[in-house]
Amino acid sequence: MILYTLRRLVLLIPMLIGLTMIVFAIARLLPGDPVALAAGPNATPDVIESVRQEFGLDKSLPLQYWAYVTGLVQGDWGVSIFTRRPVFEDIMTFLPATLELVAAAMLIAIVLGIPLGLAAAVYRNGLVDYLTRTVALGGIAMPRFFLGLLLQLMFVSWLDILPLSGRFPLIEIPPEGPTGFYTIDSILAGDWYSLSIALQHLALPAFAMSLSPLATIMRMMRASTIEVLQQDFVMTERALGISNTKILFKYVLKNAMTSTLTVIGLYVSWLLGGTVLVETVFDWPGLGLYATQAILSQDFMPVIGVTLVIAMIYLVTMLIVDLLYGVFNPRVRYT
Amino acid sequence: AGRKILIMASSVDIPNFDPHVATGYAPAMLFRNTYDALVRVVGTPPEVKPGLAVSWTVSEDQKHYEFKLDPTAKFQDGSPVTAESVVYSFKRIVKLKRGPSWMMAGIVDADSVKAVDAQTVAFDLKAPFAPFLQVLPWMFIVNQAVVEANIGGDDGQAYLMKNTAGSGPFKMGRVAPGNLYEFIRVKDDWHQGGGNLEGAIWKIVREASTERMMLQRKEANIALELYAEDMAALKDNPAVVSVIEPEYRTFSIKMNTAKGPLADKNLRKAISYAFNYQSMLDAAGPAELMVGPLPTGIFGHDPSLTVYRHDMEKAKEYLAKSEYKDGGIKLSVMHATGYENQRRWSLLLLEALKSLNIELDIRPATWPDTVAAAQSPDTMPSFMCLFQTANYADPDNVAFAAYHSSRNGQWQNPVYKNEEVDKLIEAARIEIDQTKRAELYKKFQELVIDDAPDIFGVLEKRKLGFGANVKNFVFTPVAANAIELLPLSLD
Amino acid sequence: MTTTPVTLPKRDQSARLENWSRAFYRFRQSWLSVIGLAIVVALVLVALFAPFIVPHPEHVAGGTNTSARFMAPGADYWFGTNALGQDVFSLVLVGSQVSLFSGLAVVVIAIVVGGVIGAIAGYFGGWIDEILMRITDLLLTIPSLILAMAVAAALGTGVTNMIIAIAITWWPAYARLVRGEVIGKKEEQFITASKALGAGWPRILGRHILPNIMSPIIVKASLDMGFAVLTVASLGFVGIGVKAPTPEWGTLLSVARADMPDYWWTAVFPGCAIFLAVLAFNLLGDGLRDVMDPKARR
Amino acid sequence: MTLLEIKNLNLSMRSFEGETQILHGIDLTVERGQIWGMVGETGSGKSLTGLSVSRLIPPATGRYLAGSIAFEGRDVLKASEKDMRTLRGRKIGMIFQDPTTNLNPVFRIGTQLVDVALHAGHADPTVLGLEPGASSRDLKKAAKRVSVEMLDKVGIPKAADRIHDYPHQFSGGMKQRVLIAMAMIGKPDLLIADEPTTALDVSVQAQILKLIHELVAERNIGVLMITHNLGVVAQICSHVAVMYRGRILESGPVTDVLKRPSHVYTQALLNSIPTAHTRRGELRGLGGVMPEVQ
Amino acid sequence: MLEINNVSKIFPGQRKGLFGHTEGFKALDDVSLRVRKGKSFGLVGESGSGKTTLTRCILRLETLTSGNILYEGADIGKLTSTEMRRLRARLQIVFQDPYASLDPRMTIHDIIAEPLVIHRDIVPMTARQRTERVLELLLQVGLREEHLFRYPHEFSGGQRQRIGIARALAAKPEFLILDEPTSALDVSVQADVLNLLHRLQEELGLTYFFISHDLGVIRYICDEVAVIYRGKLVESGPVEDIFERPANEYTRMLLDAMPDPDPDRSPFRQKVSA
Ligand SMILES: Nc1ncnc2c1ncn2[C@@H]1O[C@H](COP(=O)(O)OP(=O)(O)OP(=O)(O)O)[C@@H](O)[C@H]1O
Ligand SMILES: Nc1ncnc2c1ncn2[C@@H]1O[C@H](COP(=O)(O)OP(=O)(O)OP(=O)(O)O)[C@@H](O)[C@H]1O
Ligand SMILES: [Mg+2]
Ligand SMILES: [Mg+2]
Ligand code: NI
Repeated sequence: MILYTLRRLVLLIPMLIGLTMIVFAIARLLPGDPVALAAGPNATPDVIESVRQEFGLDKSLPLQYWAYVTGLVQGDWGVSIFTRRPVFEDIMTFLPATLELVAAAMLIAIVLGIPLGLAAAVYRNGLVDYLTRTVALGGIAMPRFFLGLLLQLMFVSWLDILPLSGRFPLIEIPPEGPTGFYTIDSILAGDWYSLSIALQHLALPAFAMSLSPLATIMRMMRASTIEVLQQDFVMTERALGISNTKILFKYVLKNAMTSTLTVIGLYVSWLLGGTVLVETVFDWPGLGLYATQAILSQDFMPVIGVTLVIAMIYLVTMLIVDLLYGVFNPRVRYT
Repeated sequence: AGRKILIMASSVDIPNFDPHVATGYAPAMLFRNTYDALVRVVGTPPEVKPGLAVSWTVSEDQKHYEFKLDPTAKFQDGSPVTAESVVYSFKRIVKLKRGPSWMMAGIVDADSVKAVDAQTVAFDLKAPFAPFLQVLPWMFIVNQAVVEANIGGDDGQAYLMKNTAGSGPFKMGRVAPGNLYEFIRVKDDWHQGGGNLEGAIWKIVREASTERMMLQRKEANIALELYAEDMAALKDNPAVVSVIEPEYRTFSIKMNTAKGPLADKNLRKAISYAFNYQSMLDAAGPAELMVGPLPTGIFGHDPSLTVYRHDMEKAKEYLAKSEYKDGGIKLSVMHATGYENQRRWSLLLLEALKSLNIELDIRPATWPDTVAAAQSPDTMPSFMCLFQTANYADPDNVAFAAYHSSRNGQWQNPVYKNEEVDKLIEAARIEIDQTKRAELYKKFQELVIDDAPDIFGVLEKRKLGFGANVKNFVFTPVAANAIELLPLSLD
Repeated sequence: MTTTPVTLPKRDQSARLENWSRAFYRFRQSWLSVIGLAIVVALVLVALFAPFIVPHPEHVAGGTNTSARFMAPGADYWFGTNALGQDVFSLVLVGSQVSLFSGLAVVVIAIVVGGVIGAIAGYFGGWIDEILMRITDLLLTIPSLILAMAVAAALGTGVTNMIIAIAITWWPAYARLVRGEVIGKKEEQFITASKALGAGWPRILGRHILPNIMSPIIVKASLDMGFAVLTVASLGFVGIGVKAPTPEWGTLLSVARADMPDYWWTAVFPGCAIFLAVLAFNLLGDGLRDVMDPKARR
Repeated sequence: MTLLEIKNLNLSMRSFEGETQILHGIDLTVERGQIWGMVGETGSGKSLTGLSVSRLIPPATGRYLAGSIAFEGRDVLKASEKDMRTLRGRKIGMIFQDPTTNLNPVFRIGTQLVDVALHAGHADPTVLGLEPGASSRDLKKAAKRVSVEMLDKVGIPKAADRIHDYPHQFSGGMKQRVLIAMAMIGKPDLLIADEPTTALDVSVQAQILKLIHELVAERNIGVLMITHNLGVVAQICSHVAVMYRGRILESGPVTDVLKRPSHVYTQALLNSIPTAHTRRGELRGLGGVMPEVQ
Repeated sequence: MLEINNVSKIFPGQRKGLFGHTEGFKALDDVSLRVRKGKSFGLVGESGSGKTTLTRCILRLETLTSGNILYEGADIGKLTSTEMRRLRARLQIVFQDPYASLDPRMTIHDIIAEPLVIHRDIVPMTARQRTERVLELLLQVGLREEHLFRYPHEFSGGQRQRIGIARALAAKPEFLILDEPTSALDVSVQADVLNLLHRLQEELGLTYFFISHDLGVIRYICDEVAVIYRGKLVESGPVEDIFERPANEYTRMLLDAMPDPDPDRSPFRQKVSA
């Protein structure tokens, strides 16, 4: 298993090289010229030219790529042409916010989705089934930004029980810690007040974001549970007197988890790449906003950097998912 | 809650703190509060007030200026503000050729500024320049010692990008790019008067509706980018004060006068007549229609000019005179992605063109695309939607930036070129006699209107929302949302 | 061996009919699916006939009426009017065209591209599989919204480009799905049987494997129809969607978000339309899954 | 007391075509020490009869129109689900046809065995060789021990090690034996085995038959074995019932039925078996003999 | 007619570590046998002993590790793909699992007609003629006209088995491989199938390669028989010889384990009554 993990990690390298090439090509072949904008309005042509040189954009594409990759190897992810801040630094400030949001959303989705899916499968075509499916489908069917706005109207404007936006009250100092997750950092610091504040801020965006994975996990769970429930061994287990709860939560659950795991893995990357809308509505200072801003202003380096980070997280998630397959299914061999 | 911290909600980031490099109103807000300039502008119409300089003299020919610095003025590190630093700052602006340098291009160069003594600075202009004092508030003075200590290979650009070295009443606190910027009132500050603010936060908020809700919930004290619909919603809220003021910000639809069908003046006129200005005004929210190329109320503007208004008969008449008698062509318009009003006006343009049997392709474009498209007549679409904000309260700002042919290729004036117009702008620029100057601008306006290079649109009023507890705000129509914090107080 | 003269039987329709009735029976088991089907049919009809039935066709073409801005829903304007005085009802009705059409186009393109690549990779295996799947993986790792935005930025905005942009990010999922199914199916006995009979790979892939893996694809496609409508809406939200004046639900909604809550009707009706469409396709997909699932015991 | 008494069992199953009656008045009595064979046409209802004894047909699909199934005098069809749980595994053991699909693929053999043993032990600790009222820790220990013993008994070599294996690491015959062990671990009084040896080759089949036979001899339990291999019936069963289209055509001691079949269908079945003496082309089959059923 | 010479088949092991492989699995080990025209050849053996693998090798669905297979003197392994296709028209197989080998989404008509469609260059027919041929086959195997447009799942195991046989016969082959064609059937249906096969052999002169677990069936239908154990051929010869005078230990064990349908000869009987 260690060998397998190592081999997978080694295989990541060619993947990442391919990835940088594709993303680089995409980013650089876009029309439009950010240099004129970066130089500022009223910049004279020679200033524009000097900015162009400063960022090496006057060189040929392969040369630019080579410069980028050699920089990358040394930990230099390039510099934003607009803010001139190092991309890596920026990503590191935005990433924890996004990760915290995604993690919270996934947590909600998993913790609610799996039991609801099980319940829907057990009471198939019954009231519980219809109810959970309708609610879940409702969650999927709502555009996320619209859902976000509605949630804000409801919980903030009318009920006034949750904060409107952001990660932490503006005039207070957020908890600091090694993870950059306000929730975890405040737990680590034993700061329960900060924790409750952070959780309040997290609640709405995480919920808005969790609905679609929640629904998918739930339906996946429902489908695979139904399938597992029809397997012969369930009949055997029942015939030999094992209680229904035990069959469901021990024997069926583990079988049904495999396909659900794949979905969970895929959703992590999907959420990471799709936080923009929720982040916009809730002013969540995360990677999605950073990336969107960069794309709209054709700021190459951040776009490439964000893509790389997300791709790496995706690849690692998939590796973890694959390793977890083995936990849930002994027939999977790490070869 | 006892702390007097003012929160401003805005959608615009502050990517660069260097006052000689960055532009835009969000950086301008930062500069206005962390740096000082020789003078300030306040009120409507904008009046020049002392800043670092307590007094100044102007020579007869308006080419020689002398400023006396406030002896109490000191930088945030405690060192006094000297004439040396002022000279250093101006030299840096001229050298870098970025940020505000264009405003005094050809007027001030490296050897125009001299320190007469520690407290006196003298300027020798290359040519008389009427709006000189209006330009000065944007020339911020940096602390020479600090910059020199962090000079690097780029005149301290790398350092000043993330640090401030000014004499302003506020210094930077927390900085979270893309999220918030905190300003902290400097202790033992030399500025006189001022409100009770202990600090302020510039919070980046993407959605206007969120800005509004923050204001309603008192999570923000000032909302800077509100739509007309937001203002309507806030109207009856006792906790919110709406500020709706005219300012020198024009919206016009530029036409590609150099290439394609719109090079035909008659067609341009036909379109100018076909456009429904009233609908534009309706859709714009609080605004007034432009009368000619200059913003209403600015020096030299002539409110009695005859301009294009919706008139289908005339439109048909001019269309008949043009090469495209029956329309039947397809034009394109570019507007900024995500600007709702620009999208609406593009739709109005579509409607107008349809009445002339002309098709229109509406292309939302990102700002870099717009800037890039403006670089040549070949890439410029038939129409381009543009807002322009006056940086200084002088007609020269708009006239030079938007209609002088030397600016071709810049987004403010991608293609328009008329030698007569150029001459008028240049003459007005160095004219000292105010009546003569007004005369020149009147001519200029008439000429441009006749040329119809733009569809002169609206002057949108500045729409700001204030919490009722914010006191002492005075509206200034230049860079109106670059709020000066010093005078403000919170109840 | 005797060759008795035979009379050709009439094609036994009853067997086919029975199959259909069987499928429909399973479908009917869940009334949610029936509702889904009904809504989808209704939406398709609306999309087809919208241009002929809308009360204000001129607004659909970009016409405005600023003297009637922000009228609340009423007898004249069933869904009210927007900031330009356009009839929201007309816009929403015609908006269904783009939303449904582009959803369909995206899904079809994704299925065709992903299906072909996945089928080839799965069937031939080996290095062909390896190469095709690594490319697929690469595209999967690039965040789809970012890719779509980049494509839209590169090709410009507009319905066609938007469809291409979304399809580019979607086909890998189908490629993976189809590949997995093909790998599963190609080891089945009846494939071997057909091979033993002498069938070549095009016949095996086309005649035997593809019909047998259609059900997960159709199910996914019906669910994706819903997601496509949402994605189109999302792209509209970040401003790279459909060109004005063509009405499209997502753009209508995103443009109207500033009007909330005072002029709620400009946002709520397009929002409801999206909600309804996505819901309907998902319900339909669930129903289809039940119909196509041979393991469904009832 | 009679171990199992099925009386006039009528069962109908629901499907999309509507409800069809599958079992038409099944009567069957199994005493201790008897091994009943159940043979018959495919789809005649043998498996459903077996499942009915443990009441494992989901109420949504199956409906009992009439009849009763008495296990040691208690009517299974009227018992509560809780009572049924005490019967299943503990009193009635079941072996299903296909060894591969009937073992949970993602759990160790041991886990599955121990759970069944625990279930039986909770109801009656003596099954695991403990005093009544034993602590749950003791129960767990005992369950583990008994599981290993049982595996050993069904002939799995090195049972203490193999208990940690997963089903896929076992061959078909071994898995079949695991299933048998699971069915027997609760020391049931009735064993229902549904085609336990189909798909096995004759030598493995012989081993398993031997094991079942030994159990009956040892513990005096009753067995109901469903199969379509008349050879198997002839070898191991004491009694046999012949089913056709949901009815029992005839039943009785094996020697009577197989030697002197009274029903044409039974005769036809027996004629269908090729023997060493059957000449090619002369195998009779049903040969158009179709017992009339209404 | 069919000659199998020293055939071995090793399935590659699974990948292990970065480059290594586990040891391969030897499914067939030096198997040689001959099938004569117009006769039935039986193959018996433990489950997993390589019987199905051998049939797959004959049809070139697996590549041989070593050895060769000659069909009427031509080496199957050396045929071009066109020649192989031609050969497949003459050499047909009925698969072990009747249900799995029928495409669930094709009608019976399409399934039986498939060889005719694939080999339309060899057996040119119009669509109408094909349908006639299918119908003829259907009647031959004892199914009826109304079954023509049904799907496989609507048939019972025995019927499916017969569909498989009809398909195998469609292109008029000369050699038929039957892999446990009766394993899923109850004895009465099994008898019908066996009778059909016998009739066809007599009418059409077919050659059978017959695999079964059921020794009674082998004895009934075959002329010659071979016993395979763990991939190795342990014994082969005429049916009577093998059944009456088994030379090999494993063969003897198999014969002993054969359940006897006569209750009086049960090894358990006495104990039960005692
Ligand atoms: N879940 C079900 N729903 C509807 N009908 C069913 C169901 N299960 C079984 N049947 C029907 O009940 C009849 C008896 O099935 P059963 O499984 O008892 O047959 P069997 O005698 O065990 O046959 P085999 O020898 O093939 O195992 C069959 O005709 C079958 O079609
Ligand atoms: N593709 C494969 N890869 C690896 N091993 C295989 C493969 N196919 C078959 N085997 C192995 O080869 C051996 C022979 O298999 P085969 O299917 O020929 O057995 P068989 O004699 O037909 O058995 P049965 O009577 O159960 O049908 C088995 O042990 C099987 O596990
Ligand atoms: Mg059965
Ligand atoms: Mg086999
Ligand atoms: Ni004969």
